[in-house]
Amino acid sequence: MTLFVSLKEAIAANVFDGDVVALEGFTHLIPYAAGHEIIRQQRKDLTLIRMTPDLIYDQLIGMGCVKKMIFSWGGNPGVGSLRRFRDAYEKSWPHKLEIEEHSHAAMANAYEAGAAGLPCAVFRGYLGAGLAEVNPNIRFIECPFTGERLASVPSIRPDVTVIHAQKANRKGDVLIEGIVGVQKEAVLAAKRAIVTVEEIVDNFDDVHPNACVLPNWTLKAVVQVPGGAHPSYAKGYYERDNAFYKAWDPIASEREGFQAWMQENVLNAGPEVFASRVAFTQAQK
Amino acid sequence: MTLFVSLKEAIAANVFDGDVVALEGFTHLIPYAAGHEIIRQQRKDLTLIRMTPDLIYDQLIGMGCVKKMIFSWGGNPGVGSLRRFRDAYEKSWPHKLEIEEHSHAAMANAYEAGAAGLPCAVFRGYLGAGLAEVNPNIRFIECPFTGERLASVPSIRPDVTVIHAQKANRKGDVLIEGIVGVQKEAVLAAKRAIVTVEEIVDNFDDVHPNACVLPNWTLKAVVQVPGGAHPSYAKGYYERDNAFYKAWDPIASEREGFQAWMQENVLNAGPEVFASRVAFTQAQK
Amino acid sequence: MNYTATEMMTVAAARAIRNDDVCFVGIGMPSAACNLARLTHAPDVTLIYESGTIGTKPDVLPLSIGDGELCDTAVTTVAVPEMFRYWLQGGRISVGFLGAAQLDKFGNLNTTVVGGDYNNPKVRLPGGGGAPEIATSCGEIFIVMKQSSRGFVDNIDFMTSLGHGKTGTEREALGIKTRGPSRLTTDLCIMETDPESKEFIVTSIHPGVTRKQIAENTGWAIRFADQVVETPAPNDTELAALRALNERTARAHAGQ
Amino acid sequence: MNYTATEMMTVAAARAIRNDDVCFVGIGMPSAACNLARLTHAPDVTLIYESGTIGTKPDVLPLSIGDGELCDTAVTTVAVPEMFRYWLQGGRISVGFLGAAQLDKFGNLNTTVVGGDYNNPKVRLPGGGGAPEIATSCGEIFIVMKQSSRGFVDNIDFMTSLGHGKTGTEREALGIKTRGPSRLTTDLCIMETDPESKEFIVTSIHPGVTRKQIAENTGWAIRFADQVVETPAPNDTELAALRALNERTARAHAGQ
Repeated sequence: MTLFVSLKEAIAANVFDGDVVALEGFTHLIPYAAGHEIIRQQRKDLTLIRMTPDLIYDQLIGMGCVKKMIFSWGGNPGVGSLRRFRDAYEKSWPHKLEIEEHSHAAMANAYEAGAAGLPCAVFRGYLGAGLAEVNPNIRFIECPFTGERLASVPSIRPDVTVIHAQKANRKGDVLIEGIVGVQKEAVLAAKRAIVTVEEIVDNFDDVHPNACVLPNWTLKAVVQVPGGAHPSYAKGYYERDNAFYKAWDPIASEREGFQAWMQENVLNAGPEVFASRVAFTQAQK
Repeated sequence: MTLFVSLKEAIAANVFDGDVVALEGFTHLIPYAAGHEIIRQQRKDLTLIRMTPDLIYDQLIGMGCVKKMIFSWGGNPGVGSLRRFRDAYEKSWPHKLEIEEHSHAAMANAYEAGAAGLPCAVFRGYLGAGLAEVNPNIRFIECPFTGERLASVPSIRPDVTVIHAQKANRKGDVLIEGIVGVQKEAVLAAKRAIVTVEEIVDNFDDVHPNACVLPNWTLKAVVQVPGGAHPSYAKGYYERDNAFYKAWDPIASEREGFQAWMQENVLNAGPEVFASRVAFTQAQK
Repeated sequence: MNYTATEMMTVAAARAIRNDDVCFVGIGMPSAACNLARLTHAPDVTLIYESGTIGTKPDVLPLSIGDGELCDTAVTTVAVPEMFRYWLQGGRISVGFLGAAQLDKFGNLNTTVVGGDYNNPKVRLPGGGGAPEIATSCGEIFIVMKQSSRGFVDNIDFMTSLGHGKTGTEREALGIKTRGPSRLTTDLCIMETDPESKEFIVTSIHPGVTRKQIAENTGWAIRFADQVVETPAPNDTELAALRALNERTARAHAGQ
Repeated sequence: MNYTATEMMTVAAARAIRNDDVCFVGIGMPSAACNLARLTHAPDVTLIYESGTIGTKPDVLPLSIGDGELCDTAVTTVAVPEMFRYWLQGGRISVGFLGAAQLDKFGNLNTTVVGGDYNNPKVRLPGGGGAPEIATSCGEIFIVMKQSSRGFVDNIDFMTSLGHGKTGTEREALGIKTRGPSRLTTDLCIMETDPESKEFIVTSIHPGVTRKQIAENTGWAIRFADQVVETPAPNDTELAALRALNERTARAHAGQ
């Protein structure tokens, strides 16, 4: 089955310059290893979508891969702001960054509508909120029965969605457990989907019938990358490497230091380093 | 905890004449025992909602409890039509029955919108379909971004939803597994919800974190009624009593036979008979 | 081997299913055809029942869409709103199967009322269920139905689900991107949709069936393709698999 | 026992939480206050984090909303679209907690930009996240925030989430049925929303804090209620529970 490929092949075959790309993960299961591969392959002019862009988007932005970011909360959770994002947005380094900003509710609904094949999402939102005045992709419609004014945003339909999950089985079906976020919706909303997983198991016979499973035919590539969500969490495998989240703030605080770190830890590295990073975290505990 | 009451108390305290009531179950886990209790308590003028009204709605209609039925497929699955429903609708026996008819997609979306607290559901549907011409609750709106014409129906907000589930824990949280249908949405869309369960267990510690669980504070009453979904299925407990589905057709075919059956098996019985009916089914296998 | 007309119909319907199809399966004939395809030439076909079971592989034919085995053998089982939103409306189903009480030559289907009008019908049928959106959301629609002049009519009494409309042009006018009914398999023949007129035309006749029989059992002026072939009779593999499936099913449901 | 201003703020915020509340909890101060309430007077309170964990009972305060313990101890964990549709928008949350970089006397909040305008800000903040809909969908909003004249301003630079609007009448004008900000707990005092004007007015002052201090740390002309009480100091039970929680948390996250 050609579904199982290397991470290099998966990115090369599915992520192209100018694509609209969602690397999702609602604080849990963030696809860091796949994001690094996109950086190594020097993709340009990407439109990145994510509810909670964090360090991996900071890295992609700082390395010049990104033209535009669509998001609802862009920070370093528990630490502060995303310094590369702010440098790009406020000072156009390494180049100008456009943004489209929404609320979490709007983004969650937009992914849901994308998975549902609809052109737009309809929800009760943005009441009295300032974003409705500055974002032309926030509009309002009337309920045809009650006349209530409801918010609408375009559905999210990425060219490619990238996620990290716990397990695939030998057929390439993928299991996501715990805090599942918007990953299922992001995959089903996309034209193409890539999944990195911690582990490949024989079958899902012992998995709960209503667990979150993506059938293999909804995916373009499945790649085993143990530790691929480091420094974020993978429930059942490892906790968050919080020390790294804190360490990122000084690393990203100035341009040269950032570039040196990326050279050593991303450009000169490969997905195989993630397993050892996770082992390191666990050994510390 | 007052959540745990008898079935008689649960119905008496939550289902009133004139209510809009959804007894849901998408062929699996149909709340027959609770439906029988509604019949015994002689509720009147109910508006019944269900995607797939089957024998229990035939019984409620034939016993004169129902003013209106909102549905998308009303038959005896694998057997034929609902004879009491047809007698009421076509010949006004025991009295006139109004109907509001939708498609499955519309009903599923309407429950979803009800659970989501919205006044209406928006979806791609009813394209070229005759129901759109005869049901004034099917309307169309335009996507504010693409101009696409999308269908809209009012959300479903029952006064009370009744479902049957596999398990409750001692706190009254409820677990539904397998073919979960629209039960979660039907419960969350309702003002009040009653759940009958096969079994009460100490806790859900061994339950998958993403399984379909309704927290106790979303429910008004939880009642243990083993076999309460008979003659339908309860995954993990019993299969469908298909012989009964076939037997129903002649029972319901004429008014007197129907009434005699209801007298003996419903009016003169109580929820405790369901356990033995299921045991009987299993013993036959 | 000898075979029945129903076996011929089931086998002919099964053959149209491709190994990479994702099928939205109804109980009855579509369920038999889809599972036969899975057990013969299309082992990887994805079968989805509207109760939410995705990629199911039942050993016996289900009594209803609520059968536990559909869930036990599925890749995953989702809630019904998700089924209709993400999977059907999301455009993930390549083939939908539909049947009806009445159909016309454009594949428009009626399962709502027969006789009278909608508000005062002679016979009230169960209704459309999933059909209205299956008809427009699936990549294409295969219809499987026993042929009779009572069911195959010039004008259906109610447009439960859209085929190609009253003139064959309605799908395009409504902006519908999916193909609609493309194939009709009966106990007498196979009809396919004419790419121009969108009418069903007979393209393959089952062994031993005459054109006259087909015409007599069709309520509209039936058309035959320029090249009509004879449907290959069910082969031994197909018949053996179908009969074994039916036997397993009968045994599992004995006494029910 | 001695206590810090932060402990006073946390305890005062926790006391407002009722045993039957369903709280939408953010990381940081709200998380500490809600869990302290759960560990003291409100053992049955339902805590929901926006990552989808419903009815969670963490033993230590989470590092982020993605902590495995939030899921492990939850009644159930749902997908994020469901969280925002069924649980938040569905009207099931009685209390939402919010904080901000800037707030005004009507409880309007800014977490988007400071200085300049939206398109050319002096400082770009992380943004609203869930706040715009939390502010209007929860039964009422409790704000917990360290008091300073920099954060408590006359005019916020951007209306990230609506409190009572620019004049105190906007919620009604927009048809919003929920109460909005009803309580503001700081390290100096407790403010409650005046039922008429919808402005925050000081109703309780923490022990040892002066009116002058409060006025100096507020960017708008602060009002005091006719009856201002002294906030009861944290009692031993409260302090012991809070400190034990903080110690467990520090130990669990040591080296992180």
